[in-house]
Amino acid sequence: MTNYERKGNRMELTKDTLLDMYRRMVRIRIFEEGLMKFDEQGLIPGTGHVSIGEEAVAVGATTAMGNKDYLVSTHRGHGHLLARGAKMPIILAEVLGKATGCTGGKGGSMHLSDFDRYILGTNGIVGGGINIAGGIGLALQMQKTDQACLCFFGDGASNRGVFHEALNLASLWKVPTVYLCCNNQYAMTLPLCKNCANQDISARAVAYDIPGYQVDGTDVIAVYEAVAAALQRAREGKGPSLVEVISYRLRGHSMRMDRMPGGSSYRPEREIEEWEESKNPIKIFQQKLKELGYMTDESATKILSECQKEFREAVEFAQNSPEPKPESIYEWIYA
Amino acid sequence: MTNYERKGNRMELTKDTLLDMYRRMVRIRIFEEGLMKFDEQGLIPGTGHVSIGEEAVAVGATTAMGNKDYLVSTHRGHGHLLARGAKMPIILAEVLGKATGCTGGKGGSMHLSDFDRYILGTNGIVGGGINIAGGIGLALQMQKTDQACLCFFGDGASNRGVFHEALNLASLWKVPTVYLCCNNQYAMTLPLCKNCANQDISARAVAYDIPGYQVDGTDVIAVYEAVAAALQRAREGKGPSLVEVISYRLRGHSMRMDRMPGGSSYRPEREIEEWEESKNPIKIFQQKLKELGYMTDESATKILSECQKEFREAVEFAQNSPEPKPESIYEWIYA
Amino acid sequence: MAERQIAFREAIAEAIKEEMTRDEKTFAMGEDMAVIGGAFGATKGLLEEFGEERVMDTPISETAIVGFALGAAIAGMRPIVEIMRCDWMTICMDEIVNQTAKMRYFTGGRPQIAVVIRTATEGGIGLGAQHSQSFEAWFTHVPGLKVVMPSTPYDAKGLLKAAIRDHNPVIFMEPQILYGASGPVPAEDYVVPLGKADVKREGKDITIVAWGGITPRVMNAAQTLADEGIDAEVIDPRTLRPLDIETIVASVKKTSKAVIAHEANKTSGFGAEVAAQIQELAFDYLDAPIQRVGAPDVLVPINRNLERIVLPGPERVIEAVKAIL
Amino acid sequence: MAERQIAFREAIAEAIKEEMTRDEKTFAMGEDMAVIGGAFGATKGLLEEFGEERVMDTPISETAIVGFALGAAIAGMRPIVEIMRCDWMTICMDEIVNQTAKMRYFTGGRPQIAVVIRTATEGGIGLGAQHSQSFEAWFTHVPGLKVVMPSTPYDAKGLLKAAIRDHNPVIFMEPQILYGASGPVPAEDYVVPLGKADVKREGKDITIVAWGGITPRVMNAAQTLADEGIDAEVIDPRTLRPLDIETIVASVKKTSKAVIAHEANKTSGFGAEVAAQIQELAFDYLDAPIQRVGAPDVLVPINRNLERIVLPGPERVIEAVKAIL
Ligand SMILES: Cc1ncc(C[n+]2csc(CCOP(=O)(O)OP(=O)(O)O)c2C)c(N)n1
Ligand SMILES: Cc1ncc(C[n+]2csc(CCOP(=O)(O)OP(=O)(O)O)c2C)c(N)n1
Ligand SMILES: [Mg+2]
Ligand SMILES: [Mg+2]
Repeated sequence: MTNYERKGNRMELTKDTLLDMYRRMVRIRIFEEGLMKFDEQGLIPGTGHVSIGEEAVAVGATTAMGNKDYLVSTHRGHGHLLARGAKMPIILAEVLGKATGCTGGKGGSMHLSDFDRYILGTNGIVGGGINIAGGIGLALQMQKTDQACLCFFGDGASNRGVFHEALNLASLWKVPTVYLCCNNQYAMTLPLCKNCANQDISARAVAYDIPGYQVDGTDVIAVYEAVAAALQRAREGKGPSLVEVISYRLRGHSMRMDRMPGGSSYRPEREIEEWEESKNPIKIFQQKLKELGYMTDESATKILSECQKEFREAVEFAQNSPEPKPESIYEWIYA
Repeated sequence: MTNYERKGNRMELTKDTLLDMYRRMVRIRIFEEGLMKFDEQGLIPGTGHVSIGEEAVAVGATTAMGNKDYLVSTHRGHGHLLARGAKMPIILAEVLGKATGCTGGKGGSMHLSDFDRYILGTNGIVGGGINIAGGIGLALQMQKTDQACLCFFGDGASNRGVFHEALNLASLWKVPTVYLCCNNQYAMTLPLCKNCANQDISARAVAYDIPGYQVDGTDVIAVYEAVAAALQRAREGKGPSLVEVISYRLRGHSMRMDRMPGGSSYRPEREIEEWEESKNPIKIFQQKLKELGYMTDESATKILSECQKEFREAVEFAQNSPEPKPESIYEWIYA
Repeated sequence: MAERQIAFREAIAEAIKEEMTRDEKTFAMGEDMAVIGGAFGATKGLLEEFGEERVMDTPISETAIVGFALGAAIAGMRPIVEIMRCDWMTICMDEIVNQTAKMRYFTGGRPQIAVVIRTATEGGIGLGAQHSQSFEAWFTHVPGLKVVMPSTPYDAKGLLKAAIRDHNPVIFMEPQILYGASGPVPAEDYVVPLGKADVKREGKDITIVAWGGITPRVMNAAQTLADEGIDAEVIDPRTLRPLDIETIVASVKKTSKAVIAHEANKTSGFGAEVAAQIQELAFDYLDAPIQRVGAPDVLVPINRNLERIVLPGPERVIEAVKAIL
Repeated sequence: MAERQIAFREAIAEAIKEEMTRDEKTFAMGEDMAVIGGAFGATKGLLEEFGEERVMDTPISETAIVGFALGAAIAGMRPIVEIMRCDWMTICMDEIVNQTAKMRYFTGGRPQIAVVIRTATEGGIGLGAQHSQSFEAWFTHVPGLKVVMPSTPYDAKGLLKAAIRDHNPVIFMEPQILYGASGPVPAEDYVVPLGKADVKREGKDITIVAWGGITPRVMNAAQTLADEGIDAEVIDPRTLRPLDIETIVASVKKTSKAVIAHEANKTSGFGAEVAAQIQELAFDYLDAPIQRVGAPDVLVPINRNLERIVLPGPERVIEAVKAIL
């Protein structure tokens, strides 16, 4: 059951905005491809979950956000943070466990945040942010601001009990939280058909009497529009929405699992190739921008190399950053 | 959203069955009214939750069950157990904390069971049985029997995360478990409108791609029919259903709360009176049986006095039963 | 002038009322705590005082209660939430342990996670094995949490006010058996600081450390012992994390003997931690093995006689004292 | 003849395979454990051997995994389920503590609740504060549960087989750091009984009690100590509930000194219970305060250096030993 209505005053996406969206998608891609290289060299403590192939979700959704809207992310959140403007060097330093990282090198990929930008951050517990985002919405409502909260979560997370408890309460209290399910069709190794009894996740909106949208996650503008409509509804005091974005992760579940023998045996090669070729959101968006006359091969290359440069600078920053001090283990446990 | 379809071979309810159903409703009423008297005398340890006004749910549903079907109950379960044939003296002894009770006097009203009758029993955790019932269904499926499992729970329980996790998994795996939500419109003090964002609980079936039924809980036959259809579906290997039964509890939340000052201030007197007068399921069914020519005032009185006698005998049994032995505290912790 | 006497439940309600008046960032939510003032009447009057916007009944969604509280704290509020019973903390342990307790760390020390989670704990009223547990030991194992468990109306009010003003998540455990117990509580504003033990009775022969609902029973036991010429010192840590071990150890150094009493199951109860610390820090002073009193490793039965056997009373404390005197 | 050497993860898989072959009432389910054989490869080959009907991947629904297992056990099955990591046991504590552990009691002792809940525990691989915790202390506080935590492939296989054959709920905790560790494991059927400690090294100068992933590190420490002339006895309880305190106390009576080492946070870790019992039962034999080694009360950081500082290693054990020698 899809209930996608284009409500709201669709903000005009200017050429500049569109190009910036493109740049942000490329930035994420470059960053995460770079991370995978670091990982191959054994330089990433623990693991990290890249979102290669899902950049349109992060960029489309965050473009719709207001300046002071909160963002709650998942374990797969580099893209969410970068798209929202978190500083690449700080994020990279954190993923590498350096003292200059946003969590002092103690949190890594699964515990990123940028409080100045209202980014609560990534979370190692699948679904861990869903209730939190409801509570942020509640606070915003109590504070009578016009801020809202955007909460990412996955298809896998949608089967945790917290999804149910949070969406019911958020709807009852009409808190300004938008729930964005990034349905990339796998939860670790579990395909959607073994994961969700009703594979149309947006249909669950019925249970909470809220609008449910289903959107093509390779179309950054479609994501933007759906999230913009949902955020506007939230700001109008009408409560939460459930936006389901259909996407696909082009890499393995995590860098750690990619290293495991058989760690990617759970899905057909062909499926991956198909998405890689015909549903790569960056390629699709580039094509669109060219059609609009906003982009040429040259300007695309220029953006690419600027992003690469940005990444190199981030690498330099992170690599030159000190290791955290031993006594830092005691920090931030208590206020 | 209601999706009530009368599927299945509707079992013919004979006069005898109908009269037996009536008797079972009266038996529950007498039992629980008796309990309340015991409680007034301070003879019930802890508390107990009576289901006065909801007898049609227990009786209608259990009438639809096969001999070896499992029953999973709630904190408000005396009626479920009695309707299913559990022995009144044993149940009463347990509620009073006597050694002859089904849990040796250690469990009380919230921990009743009758394993010989496949009654798993009551549970002090709201929603505690919902996953368990799914697991029972899974076992039955694995054992390739034609048994099914009926799981009661409340409108309050429907907002616990376990509801979501269990129904999704039960549907995915098509286990033969029927979920019966006894929507008595209050969860302790919380009215439905502050409890469920979508007050049509049966609509949640959509989220799990299963049938959802909504039934009048004052009509014992309607309950029977819906549950019979759902059980048949389960037995056919088609998986779970969600049956919502609209009812009302005519007494307070619990005997303990009834004792608290202000313990029943959360709902209007008039509402209670209205249900008491015009929606009392026993009165309604008696009327119906009379219309069918199956019952007279005399036979109704006879049934009533037989049930009263049964209760008196149960009281005698329970009161003459010994206190549990001190060393029994060590029993049943480990096998 | 006679001191004002109020019940434990009233002390709780007063503390919340005063702090909610003091700081408009505070609010309260939980199951059945607004309209009827809680299953134990400990939040009576709040709804009338502060209205539906700051005192909210929730559905039966324990993970949402804690998770929403955490989110609200992150965005600058100071929620006071209630999980009706400690037994059901099992449902929201992820929200408490993996999210609330760790969120300050995960955000590089930025927001204050000023969340108070109140809960009724322990047994004694015949409600059985899913309504009588006390998991203080679990929470004391979790860095990032503070754990408080008062045993008198005075402490309840003062500690709860301190907990609400604290900038960290606090698990505030209210022994259900005590809700009706009365005691002196000043009308003036006061706070009992977290992390300070209270010597409830001075004595020189033995140290008894006790917290929660058993504490008044321990005081009775101490009286009985006094009648027999045994002079027990009774210490209520009140806050279990951080634990005021200094006060306890100082006492043991004086008395050379220690008994620890709590109502929770003995094995891996918080008494184990207290015993382990005492023997570590006062080894050379100890004349006898530290005794622990706790429920035997069984479930709490509803039958009142059996319940009395399972939940430790003054006799058990006296027995433990005599075993090492 | 050289003994057969296999990895810890293989020992786990073998145990399950053998027991599933032995008893068709058993089945296995959990997240990602069928198709790829688990996040740590410890259930590899099961799906191929037993098919989808007995080896099932589940959605991310931890409460359903345990709750369904319990239901299935009630109806006569013997589920072996997996919660991918101990950290996430927080999510299904109600199902474990209030339902599974108590169901036999609540049904008057009727059904066998033969549920094994396997979980990867502890840290050491850089995954941070939500992926490195070990809550064995919590579970040992719960009547109705058994708690097992092996430290060698041999023990892992033998204990898991015993756990699967046991008629009670067993929490089976697998230190993630050990999955790749190899050790001798006979090809023949054997069982390591629950509740029996193992003296991993005999010694006369001091008793070190250790369990889980730290145990091999403790064995190294013992070797280092031996080189310095200190002869440590190392005891791995293997089962924490029920605890084989007799073996531990017998050793302490011999050595007069005890150190307890685990990886979990020190405060209210299970080491506290062991210390409390030792001082109670061997008070007169003790020459020095019992020392506990555990993680300091902080979160586990992902930075590898910091992680090494937080998670106790052999140096910390040696330090503790020397503190009381
Ligand atoms: C509560 C919990 N259960 C299991 C895991 C292990 N885990 C990490 S990511 C993941 C899959 C998540 O799937 P989904 O929500 O669809 O997000 P995706 O990885 O596809 O982006 C799992 C099972 C976890 N981190 N937390
Ligand atoms: C997990 C949990 N939360 C709260 C409670 C306290 N409690 C007992 S019954 C009840 C209301 C249940 O409402 P509902 O499910 O509608 O059943 P009803 O009592 O109306 O039959 C509550 C809140 C509990 N026992 N378990
Ligand atoms: Mg996914
Ligand atoms: Mg109800």
